[in-house]
Amino acid sequence: MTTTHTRVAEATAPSDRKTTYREAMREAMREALRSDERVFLMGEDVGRYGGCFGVSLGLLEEFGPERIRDAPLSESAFVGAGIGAALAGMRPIVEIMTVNFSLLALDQILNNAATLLHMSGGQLPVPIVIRMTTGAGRQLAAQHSHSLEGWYAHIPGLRVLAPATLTDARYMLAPALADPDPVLIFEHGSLYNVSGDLPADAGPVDIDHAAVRRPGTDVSLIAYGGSLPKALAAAGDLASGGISAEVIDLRTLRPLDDATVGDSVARTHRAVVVDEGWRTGSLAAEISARLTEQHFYDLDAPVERVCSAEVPIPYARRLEEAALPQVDGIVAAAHRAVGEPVPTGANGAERQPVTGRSG
Amino acid sequence: MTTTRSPRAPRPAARPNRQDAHRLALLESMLRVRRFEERCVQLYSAARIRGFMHLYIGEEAVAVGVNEALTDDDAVVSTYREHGHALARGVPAEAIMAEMFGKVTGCSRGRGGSMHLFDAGRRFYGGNAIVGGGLPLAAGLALADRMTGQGRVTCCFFGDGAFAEGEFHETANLAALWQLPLLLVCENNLYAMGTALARHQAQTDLALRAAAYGMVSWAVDGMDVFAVEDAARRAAEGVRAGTGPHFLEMRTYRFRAHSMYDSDRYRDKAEIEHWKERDPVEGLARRLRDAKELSDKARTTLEDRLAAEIDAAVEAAEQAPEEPVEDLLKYVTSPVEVTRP
Amino acid sequence: MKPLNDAEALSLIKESITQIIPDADFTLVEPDDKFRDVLELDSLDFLSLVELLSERVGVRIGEEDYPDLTTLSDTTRFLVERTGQGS
Amino acid sequence: MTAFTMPSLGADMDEGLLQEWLVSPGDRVHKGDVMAVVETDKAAIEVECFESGTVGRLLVEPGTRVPVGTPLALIEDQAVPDVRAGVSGGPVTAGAERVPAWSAEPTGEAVLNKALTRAAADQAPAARHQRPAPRKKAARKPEATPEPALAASRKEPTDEHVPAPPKPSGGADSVIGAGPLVRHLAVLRGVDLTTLHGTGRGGRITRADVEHAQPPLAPRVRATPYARRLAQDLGVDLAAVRGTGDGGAVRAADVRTAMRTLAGGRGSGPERPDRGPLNGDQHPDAAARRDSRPEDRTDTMRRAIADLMSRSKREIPHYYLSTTIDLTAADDWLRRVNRARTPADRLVPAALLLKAAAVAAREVPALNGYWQNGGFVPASEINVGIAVSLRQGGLLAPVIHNADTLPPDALMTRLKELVQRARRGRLRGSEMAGATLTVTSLGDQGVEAVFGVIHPPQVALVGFGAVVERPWAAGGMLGVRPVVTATLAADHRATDGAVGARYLTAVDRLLQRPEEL
Repeated sequence: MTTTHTRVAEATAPSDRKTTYREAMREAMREALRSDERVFLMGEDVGRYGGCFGVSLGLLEEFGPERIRDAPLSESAFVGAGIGAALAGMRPIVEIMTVNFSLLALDQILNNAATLLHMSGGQLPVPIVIRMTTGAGRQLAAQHSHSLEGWYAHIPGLRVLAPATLTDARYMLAPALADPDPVLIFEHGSLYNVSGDLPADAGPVDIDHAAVRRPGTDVSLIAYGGSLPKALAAAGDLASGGISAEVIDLRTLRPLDDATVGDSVARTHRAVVVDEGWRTGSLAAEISARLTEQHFYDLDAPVERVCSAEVPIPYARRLEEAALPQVDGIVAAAHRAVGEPVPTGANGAERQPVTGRSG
Repeated sequence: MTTTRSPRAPRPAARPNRQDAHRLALLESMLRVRRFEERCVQLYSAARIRGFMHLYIGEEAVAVGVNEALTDDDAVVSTYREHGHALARGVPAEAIMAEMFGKVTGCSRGRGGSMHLFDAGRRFYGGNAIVGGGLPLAAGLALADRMTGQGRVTCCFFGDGAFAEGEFHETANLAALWQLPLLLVCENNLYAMGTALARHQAQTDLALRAAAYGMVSWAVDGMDVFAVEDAARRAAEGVRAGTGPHFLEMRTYRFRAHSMYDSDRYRDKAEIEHWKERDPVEGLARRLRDAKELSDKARTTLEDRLAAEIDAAVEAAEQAPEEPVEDLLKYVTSPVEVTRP
Repeated sequence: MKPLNDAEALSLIKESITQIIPDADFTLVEPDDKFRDVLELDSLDFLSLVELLSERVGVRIGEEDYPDLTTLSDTTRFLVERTGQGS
Repeated sequence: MTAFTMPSLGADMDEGLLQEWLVSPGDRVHKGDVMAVVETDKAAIEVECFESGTVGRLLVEPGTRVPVGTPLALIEDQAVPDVRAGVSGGPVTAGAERVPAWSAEPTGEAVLNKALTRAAADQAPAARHQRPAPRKKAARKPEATPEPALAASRKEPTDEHVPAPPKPSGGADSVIGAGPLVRHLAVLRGVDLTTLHGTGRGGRITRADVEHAQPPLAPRVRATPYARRLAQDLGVDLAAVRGTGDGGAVRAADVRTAMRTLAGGRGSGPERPDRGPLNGDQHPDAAARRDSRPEDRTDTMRRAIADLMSRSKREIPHYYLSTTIDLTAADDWLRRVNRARTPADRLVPAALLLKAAAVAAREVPALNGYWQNGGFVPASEINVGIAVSLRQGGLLAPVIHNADTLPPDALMTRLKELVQRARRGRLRGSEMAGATLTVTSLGDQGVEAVFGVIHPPQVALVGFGAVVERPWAAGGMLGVRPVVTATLAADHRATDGAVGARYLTAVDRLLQRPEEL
């Protein structure tokens, strides 16, 4: 299952605006650059190249090289410079090509951005936004494909966002920039080409809450980012088998919205967490633990997790597919949670070692 | 770069007109740092101060001299050996002492300790305990100044150890590339913790290497507060004039251990004694006495005043309340809720 | 409301009671038995019955009428009379 | 030879359902041993025999309903040869077990009769508990107090009457000195025989030893947390629920199924006892009615009530007070209020009585709360449990939270909802939990006073009888007035009669000013 699922868009209305995730992101930046002169974009190849994934294409022409800054390949320096600029009153948007590269700036993100406010006793908020691509699915192999957002979600002092819909891609940036503290935005690489109509009424979104993307009653599929389309597809499959799955889009990975997730599970009594991170020590593990802490007596089945196999993401297509959470694996996990046999053909047994409970 | 001679700060032809009062002020500033830290040693030994504490004793001329070149609008980014920088910058001794006592009146509300002194009002961006970690930050502060057209200087202190860090080289490149108004002050005290410069740098002429990034860079006698002040003034002027980042290698020495106590097995006692002969504080005091600018009585008065100031700081720190545990999670994120749609 | 005859009224009563007590066994209830006792309708059940009956036949049943709703036969009579008056 | 018959286990019992045999043909039984489990309309009861001997033919299959007095099995006296094994029963000797000839080896290997083998197979985990602890084995060494019979049988190991306990050299699997029925009893009660010290002859464990033993905690039912919570809220005994989840785990759906069966499964089930006579012609006399599940279900709730009420009566020293209350004011007020209302909005007296009971509890907080750990813990809210009788029998007590704060209309609405949902088996968990005081009203059944049994750990139960017209003297005049008898059953550990009296007085006073309720 590597097909791109395009269910992220809401219902079509005549006045809807056709867009892609990439364009929505760019539009968000354009709006921010236009409306606040403190905002600038900095990163590798964000200017003349137009962004590694083309997100900032055309912005240099509109805003000039001072505000659309091509940075040397010095993740630590330009992320740290973003932090310093934020301290001095700017509102930088720093783009890191992929989450794997962000490790070169981890010192700045953790030891400075996330820490300065507390370490200074509240004197130094860091209003920076750091965007980066995450996730696999494009055969980019082990140094461009990992999903390390869970690591960042581990860090107090950061807000971690994972826009998964066109609306969120378009409207999460503004509240992120308005946040006085550092915000990391993880854009799943498989979403950039997702196209659809931006609902006419789409507007400012909040970055505090998860969203119920599809209501259901039997099991909660908890996903985010690149896994959301897969969870929605799985919910569709499950519906045809008579299982009503509720799909929760976490949206904000830190701080986690326990209430929305918990309310859902308190109703469905079963949870499947879909997370492209590795299972061990993952966000999925965190959510599972919280459900056990807060909703133990609501659970009618063990919490299921569908995560990536514990392997550096391989290049070969078949291997990469097998390493990632897929719709079939989610369907199989939901069936286990609901306590019904996995339908034959769902390939559940085969998937299990990779994405299933025993993996 | 083919030259092997490192660039040196030219002997200032036109020294600033140093008034007696200014010289005495420099002495007082250095003495404050010295006496403050000596008291810290006592308090640390009495377990009133805990954690890591890195003393600046021996290097006072650098902080005090550089600060002479900075205005209140400029910014300072420092290291974990930053009591001197903070005091020279004007952070009150009481706030620093309270911080080391872990009290709520501390300059970081007891959350930072010795290594993390902050004073946003004085644009003192602290106490960074990751070697080299403050450099990118300083570049960012400078970037903001450049983008907003403010004629401010961001001064970043770091040690010779940072020369081995990528963050120094990334920042030097970025700052030179973008011509940022950044004053890089390397406090070369010859040791990265216990590793001598020659044992951690292939080329020990640090100013030379900084020059390779295309910035103005000088090596300076860091034991002479006048030399430091002169170099810093020139460099700051250059930065303010928009000629990009400037680099100063301050050749200095710490008289005490890396952190409070160590065995000093990595350096000779004789070496320490040799450097102590060039003690910047006593050296200046001697010069002033010889020039009849500082009488013994005046020295005593000054010492008494500083002792009283430090006593008061300790007393206030002792009396100050601690942050209530209920406020543990304060300042993890900003308390001010932004208006969200 | 169109007037009810006895048979219609009785079947309406039984239907209504069945709605409240699904397994009500009318073979146990003689026409002049106090059906509340035999079928164990408590005051809430009885109120529901009054509610159902007044809705279905469209007549007001006041509390003062309750004594007329004691047995199946007098309830039947009550309904026939009330619906008759109304038309 | 005597017959073991369906016993009468109560005055109103005229038939019973044989649920399970606890013995097999050939088993030695002693007077007082449990032979079978019989299901009556009230409970499952273990029935014992009144003769000693050997179980002969079993005459009735499990699952069969038979009239009282029907022979269920034959008990042959000891001398009669066993028809099946072809060996004669041994003499009635305490401590001896009959052993089939094929297992005549005198080794220490456990010699179990068929019944025990079966029990062990059925109850594998419990049976494992029977592994004797070395210390106990030593304590029961027959050498210590050799008895002639035992010594003799050791000399003749091929004798068909092998003594028990067998040779002590038998190792870990040595049989404990206990007969099969005692063993079975131990299995049923979850008692580890190896932990018991036998008081019978030769250290043999007797039935009384097992009965007096503290059973270990009940084996944990495999159930999901939610199912466990739900079962508790709904008052469903988890052990009685069939799990359909992973590894037989009980899931919420299983609890709900069980609950529905309990609360609403009447339609297809057998008749209520009180309707029996009317349907007598449909009663097969002793015809096999194998499906005993409806009985099981009703029985579960019955047993839960039985346990709770027994506990209450065992632990709580009840005291009872009663007062008759003039309801004229309440009646007038209700009439006035209801006159203008459609039936859907009308109030019944019960709503007012409930409100008064709740408000009075506010005035007398010593009756509102729990007896816990040897002390009274007052509750911060007044949550009134409403005893609701189910049409198919049984009781539920859904809760109206903060009843004292609800106006009568709201109380009425809640009351209607709860009663309706209770009877449909649709109560929510929250509606079953947290009662701090229970009110029961049997007035609708026509009785004038109800003296209830307190619902532990609560400390009081308020009862209201029927609203009836009675001659009533007031101000020197005699008139006919609607009255109700309010009663209080209260825990004497928590309060004394004076407190209870204050409570009932408060209820009375409140009902005189219904407009203020």
